[in-house]
Amino acid sequence: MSEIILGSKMVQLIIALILVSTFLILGSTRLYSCVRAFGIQSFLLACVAGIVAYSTGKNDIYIVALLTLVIKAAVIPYIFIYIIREIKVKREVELYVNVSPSLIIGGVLVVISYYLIRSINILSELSSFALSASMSLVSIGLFVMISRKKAIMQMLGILIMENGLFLGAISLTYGMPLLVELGIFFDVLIGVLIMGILIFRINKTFESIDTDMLKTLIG
Amino acid sequence: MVSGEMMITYLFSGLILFYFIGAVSAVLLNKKDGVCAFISFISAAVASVFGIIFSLSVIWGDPFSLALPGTSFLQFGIFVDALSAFFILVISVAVFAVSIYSIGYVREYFGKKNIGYLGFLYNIFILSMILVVSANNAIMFLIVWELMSVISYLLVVYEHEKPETRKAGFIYIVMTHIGTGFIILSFLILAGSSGSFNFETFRAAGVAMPPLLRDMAFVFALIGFGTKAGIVPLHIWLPYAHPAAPSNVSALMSGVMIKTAIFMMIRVFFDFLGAGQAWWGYLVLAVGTLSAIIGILYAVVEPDIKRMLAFSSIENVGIILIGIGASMIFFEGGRPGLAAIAAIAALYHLLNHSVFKGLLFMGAGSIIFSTHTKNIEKLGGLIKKMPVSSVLILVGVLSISALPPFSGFVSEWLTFQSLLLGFNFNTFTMIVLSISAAVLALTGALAAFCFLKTFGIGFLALPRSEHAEHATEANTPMLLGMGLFAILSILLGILPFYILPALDRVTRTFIGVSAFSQFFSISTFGTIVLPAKSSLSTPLLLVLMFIFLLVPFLLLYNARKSRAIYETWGCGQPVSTSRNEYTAHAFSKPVEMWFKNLYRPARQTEATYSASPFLKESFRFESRVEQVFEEYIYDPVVRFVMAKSQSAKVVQTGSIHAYLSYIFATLIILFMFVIAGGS
Amino acid sequence: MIEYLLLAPILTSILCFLTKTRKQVETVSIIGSIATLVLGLVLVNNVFKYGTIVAWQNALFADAFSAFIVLIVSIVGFVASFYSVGYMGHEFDHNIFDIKKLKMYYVLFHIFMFTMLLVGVTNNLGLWIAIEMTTLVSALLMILYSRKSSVEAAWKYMIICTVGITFALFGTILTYYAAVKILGETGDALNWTSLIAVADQFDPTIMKLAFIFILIGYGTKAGLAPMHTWLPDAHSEAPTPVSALLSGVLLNCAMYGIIRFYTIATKSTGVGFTSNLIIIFGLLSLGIAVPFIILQEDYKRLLAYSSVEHMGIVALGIGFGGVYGIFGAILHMFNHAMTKSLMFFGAGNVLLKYETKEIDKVSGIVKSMPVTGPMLIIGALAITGSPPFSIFLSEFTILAAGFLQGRYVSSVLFLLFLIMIFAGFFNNISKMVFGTPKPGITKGEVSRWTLAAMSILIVFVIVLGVYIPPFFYDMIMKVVAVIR
Amino acid sequence: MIAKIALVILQLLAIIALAPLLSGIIKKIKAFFQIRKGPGIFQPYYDIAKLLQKDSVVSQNVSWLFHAAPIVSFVAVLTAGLLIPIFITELPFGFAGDLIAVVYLFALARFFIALAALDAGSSFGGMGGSREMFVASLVEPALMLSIFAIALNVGSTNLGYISQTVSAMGFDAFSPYQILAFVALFIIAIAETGRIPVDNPATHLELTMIHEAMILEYSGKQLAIVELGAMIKQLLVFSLLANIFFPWGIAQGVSAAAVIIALLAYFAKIVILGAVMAMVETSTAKWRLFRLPELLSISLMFSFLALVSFIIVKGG
Repeated sequence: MSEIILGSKMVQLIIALILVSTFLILGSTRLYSCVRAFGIQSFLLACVAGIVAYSTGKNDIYIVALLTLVIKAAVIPYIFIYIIREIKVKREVELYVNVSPSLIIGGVLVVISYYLIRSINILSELSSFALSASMSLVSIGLFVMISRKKAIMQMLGILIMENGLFLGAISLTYGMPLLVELGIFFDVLIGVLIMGILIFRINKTFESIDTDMLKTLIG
Repeated sequence: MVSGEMMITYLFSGLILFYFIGAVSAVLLNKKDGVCAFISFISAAVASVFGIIFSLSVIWGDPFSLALPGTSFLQFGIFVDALSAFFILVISVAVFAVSIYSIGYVREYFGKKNIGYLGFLYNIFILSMILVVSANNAIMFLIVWELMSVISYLLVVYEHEKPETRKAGFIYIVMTHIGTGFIILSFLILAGSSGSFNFETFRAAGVAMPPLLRDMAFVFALIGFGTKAGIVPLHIWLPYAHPAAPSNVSALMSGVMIKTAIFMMIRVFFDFLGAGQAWWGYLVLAVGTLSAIIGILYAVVEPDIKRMLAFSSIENVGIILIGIGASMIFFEGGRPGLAAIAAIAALYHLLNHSVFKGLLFMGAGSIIFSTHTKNIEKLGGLIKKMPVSSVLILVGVLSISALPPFSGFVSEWLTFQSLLLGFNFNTFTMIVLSISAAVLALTGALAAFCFLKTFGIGFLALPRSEHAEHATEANTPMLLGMGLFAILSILLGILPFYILPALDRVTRTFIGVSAFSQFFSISTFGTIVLPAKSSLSTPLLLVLMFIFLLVPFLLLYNARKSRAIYETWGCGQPVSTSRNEYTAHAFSKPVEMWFKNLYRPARQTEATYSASPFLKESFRFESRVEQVFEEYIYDPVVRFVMAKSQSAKVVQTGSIHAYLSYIFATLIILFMFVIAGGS
Repeated sequence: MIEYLLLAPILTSILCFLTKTRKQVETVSIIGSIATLVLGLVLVNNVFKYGTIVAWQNALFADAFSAFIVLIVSIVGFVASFYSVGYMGHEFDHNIFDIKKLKMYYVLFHIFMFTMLLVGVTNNLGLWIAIEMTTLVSALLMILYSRKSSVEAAWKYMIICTVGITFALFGTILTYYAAVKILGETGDALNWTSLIAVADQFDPTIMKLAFIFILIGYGTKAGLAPMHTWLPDAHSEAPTPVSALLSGVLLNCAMYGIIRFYTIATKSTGVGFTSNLIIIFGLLSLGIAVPFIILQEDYKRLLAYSSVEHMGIVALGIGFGGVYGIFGAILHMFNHAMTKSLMFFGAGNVLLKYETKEIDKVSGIVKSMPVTGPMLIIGALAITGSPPFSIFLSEFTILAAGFLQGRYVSSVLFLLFLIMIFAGFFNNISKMVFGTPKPGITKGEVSRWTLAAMSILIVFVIVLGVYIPPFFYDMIMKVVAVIR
Repeated sequence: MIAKIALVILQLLAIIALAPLLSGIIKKIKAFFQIRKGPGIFQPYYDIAKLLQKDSVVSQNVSWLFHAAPIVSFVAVLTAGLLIPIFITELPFGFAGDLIAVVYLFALARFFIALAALDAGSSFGGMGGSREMFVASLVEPALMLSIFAIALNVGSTNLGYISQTVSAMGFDAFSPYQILAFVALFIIAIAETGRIPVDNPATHLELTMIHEAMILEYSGKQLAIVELGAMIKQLLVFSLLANIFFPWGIAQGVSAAAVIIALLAYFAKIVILGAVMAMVETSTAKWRLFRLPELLSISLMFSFLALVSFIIVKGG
């Protein structure tokens, strides 16, 4: 049954769209558009969850889908925008790696992820597509953290990784026990809040949220 | 009436108890310096009396063992056979004299340092040494062994205000730690075969191990214990640590502590590993010979008296190891009787060394006590300022120079004889033993040179500085402590016939046979008779010398009456100032020139001239010898580690992006690992 | 039972929030931590007497291993709360902290305690949540000081640990996936007991993947190299009592996660894969600590790197395996917790007195602080594995295990690193402790509270070095039985 | 018992009486080779007798050790004299010490004189003491190796036993290793007795002295004892050479005839040795101090060769 769901054009399409949204983040130089792309990604994720919930008929997953929609697609982007407004950061995403190389590396990461998951050769083709997408998200998320200077983009990177995990979890096992899911959402939310606080702190103490400033502790 | 067994248990408990009392009372009384010093050191002395009685009754009686409570993981036990007892005896004798000396010596620190701290460490230090030689379990051994090292480290840095003391302590504790690392390896190999950490099981397992493992266990044990014993080239800590410690502690460290390593070598090489391979003995012999000669060569040119004594300890450990190496060669060659003689020689020298080195360190302590300098070039004329001390120190000097009939002579004689016994062996052995003997002879001569210099420059003629000018005699407890050892040095020299049979009982425990009556005997005048009529009777020599005193006395009759006092001859110039005296450096110059390849002496001269270039206004001369082992082995290693560490520190760049990349890279690598089917 | 234990710190925290003065908040905190300790000990006692305890429909779970973690958390937490009174009191007295911040500190402190206890007693996936929570709370504790370096450290800590923990979640999901295949979609699929029971049927490839993610994930949090980079920053910048908790306890909590999964993964993949990996990480951690310890200039960072080293040792113990190895590892977790806390407390006293973290600017501690000085020396000897102190026993056991398992190269490397670390560490500490203090440093200890805390720890350090009480031995053997 | 005591006293008297004579003879032979007339062979007796009658002048810096040193060293040398076979192999007190003990008794004697040299605070004394001890150190390894060579041959270090065994060998004793060992020991004897090229006993320049520099501060009776001790030591060293390598004629048992023959043979042997020594002295120049290690390494080489050839010949 599960194979049917994941095999459905719908899910495949959405997963592909999620990847596209990830590349939007990689390709954009404006903070707002990054946040927007992240919002879209989360929304798509909620859609996947919804479809899974519908086809498995588990009520738990509806809740998860709803939570995703509310927290990841709405609250968190809002927090981002709030932070950007409050501390009046420059709107540019400052890069270590330029846009076009970033996109190429992102592409390479997707290919590698796909290859890795395929070469493990224990999953069916369809769930391996989902899993490789999830791997791609995780690795691109990490790449975003590595290649972007601003603290706020690192926060975004973590959330992309988190989304990747979510995609993996939902496509592999149709979510985890509700209690656990709730805990994870709680943690993510609190995490974002605390990171927000930290970003404010950084801005206050360093008068910038450029992580290049955070290089005093060495040795 | 308590049974003998109970008696021994009481003695052992008493011994431990009094060290504890000493330690605890030192802490409790640390507000009152005088009382604190008195109680804690007296308590140590009392404990050592228990130790002496205990060890003698074990040597002449049965082994003593005691199981302590514990879990199967950590089971402590005490086992004292004649060998352990002998070392307890050595420790206790030294402790007795040193403790009495300490009562006087620590007055130096009154009001300046915490005496309670010293008394506490002192007692625990001794206790740990006692436990080291009586531990019956590898883990317990390691614990007390390191306890001993740590406590002695703390004693070394007692005067930690001086930077050089801190450096000394650091070198010491690092070297001893490296040594312990090797000991652990050796024990683990043994434990791996025996399946237990109990020493009893080591005995059975060691012999049955495959040769490669045995060799490894042997080499690791040699390195590990050798570090503590101060064998060349692992000796570098010794000349730092021993001088840095307070002199009473130096006396114990040099006199006793490094001997515990010898004890364990005997235990491991003979007891645990059995006869072993032929090359083991040769290696030990070679190491011993090298240590002896290198140790004394550095001692000869050393101006710091305590450092000089430390180098001399390296030399004496070398001599002891020569005996042990020879014993191993004989033992492996199936001649346990000869092995026993060599081992007796080694143990005898060990005993003697602990006495005369203790005496000399205490003597050095007295000198420092009254002159506040360790530099021999600043001493001189002390024989008039410190008449009693100087006589006592002279006894130590004569003993360590192996002059008859003092103690060092007997043990060196025995060592030579045991090397000669190699004529029963094959060609290679004979040549090796002879070379070793030749080096030993050179060592002995240089030792005489070195100590003659020390005594001659330090005590005779005129004071060379203000320090020496105002020296006063040491106080009574110090003299008592030194006196005890001086008497003992003489007794050990002239009463070997009492000591050899006891030593024979000791060596029997690890060699298995008795050499007494079969390989040596004691005949009239306390003569030691070895195979083929080689014999020695120090008591008779002494008596003869006393009788012969008659001749010069007759010749010198009335000499005192017709004696004029005048200035020293200086080619007609008045030279009776200390500036015209021969310096210690000048004295040792011939040897320095002889071995200049080893010393690599460097000199710097600096002269300032007044108007004419022929008239020097002042002249400064500086000369030093290189510590080859430090500068060519240890320093490069340290520099290498430092340089590599410096470059490795780049990892921590401070950039969070770099840190994240590490994680990323790790992930990718592990993935590759899995894909490659890694396991 | 477990609920009460978890409730205690939460309640304490709330009460702390409600207090008004310093006296009140300190009293509440002390009472709360005593309550936590007592409840923790009762729990430990019950577990070891009557076996595993579960609560809340299996969501909370305490077997011997959990209980052991609870034991460590509650002892160090208790001692740290004592120490806090002295340390934070000093900061308060010197107007570095106002009452609001002081209250905030105690509130967060007890929440932090709660999260760490939760790590111990939660069942499988909850573990992830709990560990993430520890990160969040401790990051907040870190930025109580608004120094630049604190903020920087907190940010790195937060980001790197969250990334790591995300990987751990991925690993958990994969494990869950493997379990679901066998067990079906029941709620039980994430319970330790049910996982272990069927772990040998799990797909080895998935488990390998899962273990990699877990190892990197929790390894990041446990400070295994090369994911340890945040650790020296975070541990040196946190307020000292928190540093002690971070180094002494939190690392163990993360290690706990790794060990739990290690047990499961090993059953599926066979012992070679997991133990090789864990040994490699262990050795890497030891090795990476060496240069930083040798050339360290900041004594709190020195201690932090030493924590990296010790986590490496625990990993080695687990990797070597066998009864000896695991016994050693477990014992080492305990010993390290005690000793490292002792060291951090000592360092905290020094920091208060000398107001610098630079090793070169500190000297003559024995003279200026006659109690802290000797304790620091004992601690330094203990932490570097010198007998007769507790860490020696555990390190020795681990080394012996390596030898018994035939891992000679790793064992010898282990020993080599230990000796180098000893030299480096001791050099730095002895520079500080001995000598004469700079003029201007007054003689006297900072506070009796800090000394009390240290005295409690030093008892553990010394006693466990020469004597392992039978009940403690049995306890560890039970933990070993859980892991093996 | 009485015979034994008589023997001891006889040996002592012989030693004390012959020692200055040997000195005189060597000087005379040396003079002969240098085509001088030279003093009479009894001159050393006159010298000592004269010194014994003189008052002494003592440095103001010295301590008791300065006065004790001559006595101790004299006694040590005399004691060594009882261990060395002069005319009889069965020494009454021969068991009290062996060859090694003799070496160490000499060391004791040297040690005290060198100490006393430092006591006056003169730089000449220090120089002499330092050099004396230096030469002794140089000698020691070669000495020990030759002792080993000898002892290995015989199987014992007991001097009486060595003489006995070697004399029992007859002309077999002229084996290569014996000869090598003899050469080695002869070089050592040069150093031990302070002769050219190691030391010049006749020098009057303080800077070149070794032994003489050490005893520079002694005068009168004390100097007499020191000089006599040195002479006795010289005699003993010669006796060692003579009776270890050429023990012919030495008395095996205690009979008056044998003893007289032995005494005569002994006298002949040491005179011959003295002549050889004088020849060597005349034919070489004194070496500078830092060249001495070369001389001693020659000796070391000889004794090592002796040892090795013994081991090879006799087989292990």
